[in-house]
Amino acid sequence: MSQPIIQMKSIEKHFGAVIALAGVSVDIYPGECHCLLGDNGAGKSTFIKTMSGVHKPTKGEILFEGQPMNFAVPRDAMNAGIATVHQHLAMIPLMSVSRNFFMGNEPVKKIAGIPFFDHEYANEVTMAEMRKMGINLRGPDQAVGTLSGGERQTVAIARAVHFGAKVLILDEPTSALGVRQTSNVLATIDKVRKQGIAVVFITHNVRHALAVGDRFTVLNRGSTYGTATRGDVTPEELQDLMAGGQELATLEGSLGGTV
Amino acid sequence: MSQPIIQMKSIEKHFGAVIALAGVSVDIYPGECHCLLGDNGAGKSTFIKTMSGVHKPTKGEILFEGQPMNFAVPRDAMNAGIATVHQHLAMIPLMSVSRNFFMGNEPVKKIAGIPFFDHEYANEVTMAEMRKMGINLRGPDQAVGTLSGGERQTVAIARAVHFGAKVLILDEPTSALGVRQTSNVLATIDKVRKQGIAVVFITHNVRHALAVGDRFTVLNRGSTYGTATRGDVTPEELQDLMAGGQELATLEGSLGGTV
Amino acid sequence: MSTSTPSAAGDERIKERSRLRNALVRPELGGICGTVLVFTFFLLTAADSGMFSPTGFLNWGTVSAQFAIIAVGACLLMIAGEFDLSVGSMIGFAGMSIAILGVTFGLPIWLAIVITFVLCTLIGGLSGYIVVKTGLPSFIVTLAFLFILRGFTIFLPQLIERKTIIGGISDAAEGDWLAPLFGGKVLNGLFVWLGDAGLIETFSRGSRQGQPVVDGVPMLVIWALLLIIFGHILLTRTRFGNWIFAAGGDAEAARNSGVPVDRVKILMFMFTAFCATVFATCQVMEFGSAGADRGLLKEFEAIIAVVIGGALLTGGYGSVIGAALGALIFGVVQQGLFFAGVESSLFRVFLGVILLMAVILNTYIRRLITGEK
Amino acid sequence: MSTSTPSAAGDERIKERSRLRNALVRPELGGICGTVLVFTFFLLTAADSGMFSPTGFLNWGTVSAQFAIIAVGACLLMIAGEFDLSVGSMIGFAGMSIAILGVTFGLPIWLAIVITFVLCTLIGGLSGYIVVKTGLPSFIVTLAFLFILRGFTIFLPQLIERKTIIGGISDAAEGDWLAPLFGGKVLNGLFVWLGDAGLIETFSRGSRQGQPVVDGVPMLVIWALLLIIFGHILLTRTRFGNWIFAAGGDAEAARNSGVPVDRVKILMFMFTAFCATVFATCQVMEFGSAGADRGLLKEFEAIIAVVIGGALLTGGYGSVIGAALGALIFGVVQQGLFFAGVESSLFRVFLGVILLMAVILNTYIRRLITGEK
Amino acid sequence: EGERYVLVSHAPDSDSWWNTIKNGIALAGEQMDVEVEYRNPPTGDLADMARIIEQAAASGPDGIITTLSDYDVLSGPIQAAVDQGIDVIIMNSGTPEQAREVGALMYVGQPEYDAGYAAGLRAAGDGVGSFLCVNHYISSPSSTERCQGFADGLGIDLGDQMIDSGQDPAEIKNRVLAYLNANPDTDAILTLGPTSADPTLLALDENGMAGDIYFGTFDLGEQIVEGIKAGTIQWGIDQQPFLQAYLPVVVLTNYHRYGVLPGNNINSGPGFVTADGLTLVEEFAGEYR
Ligand SMILES: Nc1ncnc2c1ncn2[C@@H]1O[C@H](COP(=O)(O)OP(=O)(O)OP(=O)(O)O)[C@@H](O)[C@H]1O
Ligand SMILES: Nc1ncnc2c1ncn2[C@@H]1O[C@H](COP(=O)(O)OP(=O)(O)OP(=O)(O)O)[C@@H](O)[C@H]1O
Ligand SMILES: [Mg+2]
Ligand SMILES: [Mg+2]
Repeated sequence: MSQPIIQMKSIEKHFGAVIALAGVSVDIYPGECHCLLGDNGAGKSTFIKTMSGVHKPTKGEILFEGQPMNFAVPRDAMNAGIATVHQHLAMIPLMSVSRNFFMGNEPVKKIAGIPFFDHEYANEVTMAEMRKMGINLRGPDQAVGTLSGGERQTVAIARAVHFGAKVLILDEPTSALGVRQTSNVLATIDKVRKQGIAVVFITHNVRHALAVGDRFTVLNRGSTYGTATRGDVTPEELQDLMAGGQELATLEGSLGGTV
Repeated sequence: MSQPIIQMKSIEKHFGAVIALAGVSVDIYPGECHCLLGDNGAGKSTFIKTMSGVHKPTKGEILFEGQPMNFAVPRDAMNAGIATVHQHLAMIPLMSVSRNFFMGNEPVKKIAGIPFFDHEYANEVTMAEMRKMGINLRGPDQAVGTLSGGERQTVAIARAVHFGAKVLILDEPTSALGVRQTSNVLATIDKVRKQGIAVVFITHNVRHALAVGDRFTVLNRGSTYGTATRGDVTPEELQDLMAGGQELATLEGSLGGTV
Repeated sequence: MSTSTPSAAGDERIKERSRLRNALVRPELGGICGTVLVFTFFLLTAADSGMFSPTGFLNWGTVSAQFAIIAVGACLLMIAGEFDLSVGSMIGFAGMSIAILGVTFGLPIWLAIVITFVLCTLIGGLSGYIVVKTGLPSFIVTLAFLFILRGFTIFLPQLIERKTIIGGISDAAEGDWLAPLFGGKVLNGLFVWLGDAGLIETFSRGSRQGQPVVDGVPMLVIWALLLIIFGHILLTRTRFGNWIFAAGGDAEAARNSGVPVDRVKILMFMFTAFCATVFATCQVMEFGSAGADRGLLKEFEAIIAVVIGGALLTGGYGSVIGAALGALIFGVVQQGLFFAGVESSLFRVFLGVILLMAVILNTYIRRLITGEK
Repeated sequence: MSTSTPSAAGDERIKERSRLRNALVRPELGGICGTVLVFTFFLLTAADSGMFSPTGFLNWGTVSAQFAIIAVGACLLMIAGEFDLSVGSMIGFAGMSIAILGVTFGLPIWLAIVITFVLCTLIGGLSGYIVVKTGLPSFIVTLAFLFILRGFTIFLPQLIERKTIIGGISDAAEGDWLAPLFGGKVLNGLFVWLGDAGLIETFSRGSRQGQPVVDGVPMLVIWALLLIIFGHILLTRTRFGNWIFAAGGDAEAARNSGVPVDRVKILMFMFTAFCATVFATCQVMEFGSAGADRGLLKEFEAIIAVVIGGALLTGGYGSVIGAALGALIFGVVQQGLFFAGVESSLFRVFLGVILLMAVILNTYIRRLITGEK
Repeated sequence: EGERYVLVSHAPDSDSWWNTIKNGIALAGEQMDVEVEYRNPPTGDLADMARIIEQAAASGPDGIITTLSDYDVLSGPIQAAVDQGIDVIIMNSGTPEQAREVGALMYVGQPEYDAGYAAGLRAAGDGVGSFLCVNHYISSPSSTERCQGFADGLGIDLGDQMIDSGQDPAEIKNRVLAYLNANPDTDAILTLGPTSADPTLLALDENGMAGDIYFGTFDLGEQIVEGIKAGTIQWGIDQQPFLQAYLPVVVLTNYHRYGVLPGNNINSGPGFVTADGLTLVEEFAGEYR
């Protein structure tokens, strides 16, 4: 493997009295799908938020392409090539799909030296990208509020991919999705990874993780159990790790193996 | 099988220009876990909302224990014994756990003929029920906002079970949960079903459905593909149905079988 | 580190917190701190101005009681997730209604009062009904009622009586059985005794020489206390109180859990209107006249008292005791500045600054309690 | 029924909707309907009252322009998810600041104006900063500023000049280069020509005999038009406009997407203060004096105009054109009732009713557009 | 016949004193058989009042009767109306000189500062050395002028003796009480109208200073009249608002019908109303007095 694109070194993050991360180190390589697994409240979302510039770590160092990275705001991370689809959707229901698609990355056309929002370009790109993802909009000015949850999720991913991210972070993108939508998202992840983009994929579903993951990092209560590589770990081991090493409730007979 | 506890007959539900349900019929029997499956936007949530008195069906008839049921408000359904844990949590973050637990079912103690909220009783019951579910609260007056997502979900289910429901409706209770929490919820469903309570369980995860389901109804775009019984249907068939009979995106090699 | 209980108790991820701190941290804490601060301040700066003599006491006590009466209504309504900008106009309207019915139409005062109470609570219910049915923000709906009610309060007496102040209510109320419930004073005997015993001062000149300077507790204060107690018990000790919190915390969730949210909200609008009417009736009975300009800006004062008292503007959180303390702070500051001899137009500046500080403190306390982020 | 495209286009689950209906349904529709209705009404009832004569036109035009100036600021701020109750106090404060600086301290008027603009936008920025940093609702923070600014507006001139009104600004502004930008009139030549041609009336006596009754378009109107155009372009045609929508629609989501939400909100607070200052400066330059009571309740009027114009009180949705139409409706109704000879105390009743109807209509339209539930 | 006159005031809707004006103009309209209208800025904002004068001018009445509470703000619109050929009479506030400057036919009223000054002289004669001015309408310049005039009449500095009492009766009452408590050696109280006088009466009742402290007030109202009768209030300055509204209509109508015009301004006040001769005042207080 080449040089890691992001190195997270002993990241700590405290919120007032809550210690959400107690020193987590992870390296992310280009072209890999790195799965971040763990219990509820393990600190996964917090961890990727320090990566995408939303939170500043309380302690620890982040290197991006070998350079210490000091992102003050999400915008900086974005400009550097880190795109994030957050767990709680980053879409605004009252705004049109095309405005949402370009939110924070508005295309600009200069007229008489003044930069205007290039609506034509934005609309075209949005329609095209949505069509690629299999979503036929009524028009680019359709409000996101009229889309279903799955469709919104897809818009968010399409947006992240479109802006040429070097790192794509997906926080539980499949949790609310139907079977078909899930399968679409997984296929997209696969496609993106093949383009040499690093994907960080958070999920509670072992099978989703195994389907696309190259390496697996399990967080537990703010610290990490270490990273395993595909093939080195069986689904059962992984599932045990994800549950925080605690015993799972057993269902009479019916449910063996992975949940 | 005995007499169905709820019979839904050709239920239709329109929201303005949107036809969310176009005639769905389902029977629910006591002691069974009835899985409701289907794509995003298929109408699952809408369907169970007509069952629990949140929406009035535009057309169609609902029989509860053989009687036509005419629930004007959710309270009526609750009193009749239909408890629902909605997809978007029915918990209020700013309120204490014990107030949330008894919300809408407050225990009352008469002092001088005036009915007062019986806080002592409420606190005791809440602590006990939470302990049963494996959650140790700081105190009954801890705000729900300080609980994790999984813990909140568990409170909601514990509440529904506690109030002696004849029918327990769970709308995607596991979608945001970690492996251990999920396994807890599935075990709870199993336990509840064994007590002769009818469980209606909505999920996007075929494996969760297969783990506890007795019968499976698949909704697609507002209408139903019919109901299958456990053993009559293979996981692959079910998954195909859930995806609305459309082809799934294929992932190179890695992802066979169920998602 | 326990292996079977993952959360809260003994969670290694929660830093230690002292017991004292947990005991102190309650919704009313901001109000309590504010009250202590304000009293300390005035004890230091205005102790010799008569602010803490019996009359001084009665003075800011009455003003605070006035604020408290409307603050209780506004508080419960705010916890239920709505607020009412029409309180001030409602006060004007209610007073005018009593005056027109009692003086112009010559109804017995008790009947005028009863009709007014029914009418005003119905109007409150109507704005609640509109809010609940249309889903519009209460800011807009009650803003409309602010204008509509004030318009009628000015227009009607002008039309009927050719006046905008209607007096003569004291005469009309003479001998009425209901009127003293709002305009009278109680415990007169006690104060006369105190005066005779030399425990409180007596008048040294003027028409009432020899009488005690304070001759009773105004019914206004009694009403305020009653409403505070009622509101507090309703909110914390009854099932309905739980519904109020639930309706304001998340109406959708509450509805799904079987709480009759619409009913709760409409009832709270009616209760707010009821409180405004109590305010208006006490005022009319005390001053013997109703004017078209009564109650101006009272809606803001009620909201300010409630917010100083720690309630959350967006609903679902707050306490009646807090609101009452907010009213007390408001009243003491307002009157205290006079006692302290501060230029009176600076009162507004003080009020704004206190409001800001109180609300920042309260936010901090609330986050500690609810784990809000 | 297509098998590969599950959504929207050709979805059998969406009932048919006509094209016309889709074309009509825009945020401004409510405002457009309202405008048509209001003009029809007054054309029918007050056509012969001089309301549609040149002077009448100028009259309600100026009043509407006044509303529009503050409505543009309030509109953008509301779309960005906040609102400002201190607009009215800011108007009073800005006017007083110009008067004190220019008359009492004798600074050149242009300097007084510039300093006032800087000062007021900074104060607007400060309230924005507090809102953004503390996460408090803007209702509370700006309510505090409402009191603080009004307090200073009454206190300062009393302290300095022992008056609550300061005049003499016209004299001080004589020959100033900046003052005519706010207080002057343009297109004088056109109107003189129109008057000479007999197309509009001329004065029949006095010092201005023979001059046209309308001698130009007040700069106030020009400012209103400029601000409307600026606001509209900013909102719909620029990247910053997208940020305004995003900040108001969901601040958290916008922040995660890299929108500098805090900056956007603070800038919008500053813009609102800027608009209020434009309003105040025009007023002071036109009338030559500043009073402590200027701008009372203007914050409500701005919010009402914006809401009538279809913006969503909770942010993320609205249009500047709509707000401008709202201001027009407001101005025409207010002045039109005078022309129609309606009892003026009923104006408030009308205003309340119009507000309610407009907001219900707008909610309906918005739901059609955004698919909100 | 059928002439139309518009009266524009600077008072907010809710100011009860203006009621007498409305009644006066209505009665004059009835008696002279002319059409009369009353207009005011709802919030009392003088800039809004300027617009109303412009509006009134645009509606082409035969005459406008208006107050001139701020010369700077109102002179422009009034002058424009005059130049359009509309006859204007200034009432209530402003001065005769200002009325002449804007081209009005005449001035009917009571110059506020002068009235306050006269009251101050009278009080000085009665041995007053300190006072409390209860200003319920602090933001209006004419209210402040009354207090200022009174202080100047007494020959003392106004200083902190004017309080911003607000308009809520309970607050006015308690603020007066608070002030008197903190400054017990205050000699006199001056209130500016029924809004502040009524609660002040109650306040004095309550602290026992009624009848003991020197109490003067501007403008009449039912309770003020009773206070004068009871001896609690020494005098009320009656500017006879009825005349301020009634006379201009009569003057204008006769001017338009027969071309006759009084040669002088009319001072409707200040008239000091004292305990003598109160019966008529009592009967019509708040309506025509
Ligand atoms: N802004 C915040 N302020 C205070 N505490 C926070 C904040 N954000 C997260 N936490 C706390 O930090 C811990 C980790 O939260 P986080 O959201 O990272 O978990 P997660 O692994 O993403 O869980 P889930 O699988 O449920 O999404 C939790 O205890 C949470 O309550
Ligand atoms: N209150 C409502 N008003 C208008 N449309 C609605 C409303 N509720 C649901 N819908 C629409 O009805 C359809 C069915 O929605 P529903 O929430 O029942 O789907 P679901 O099967 O629960 O989907 P998911 O798996 O994403 O939860 C969707 O198109 C949705 O947009
Ligand atoms: Mg998470
Ligand atoms: Mg659903």
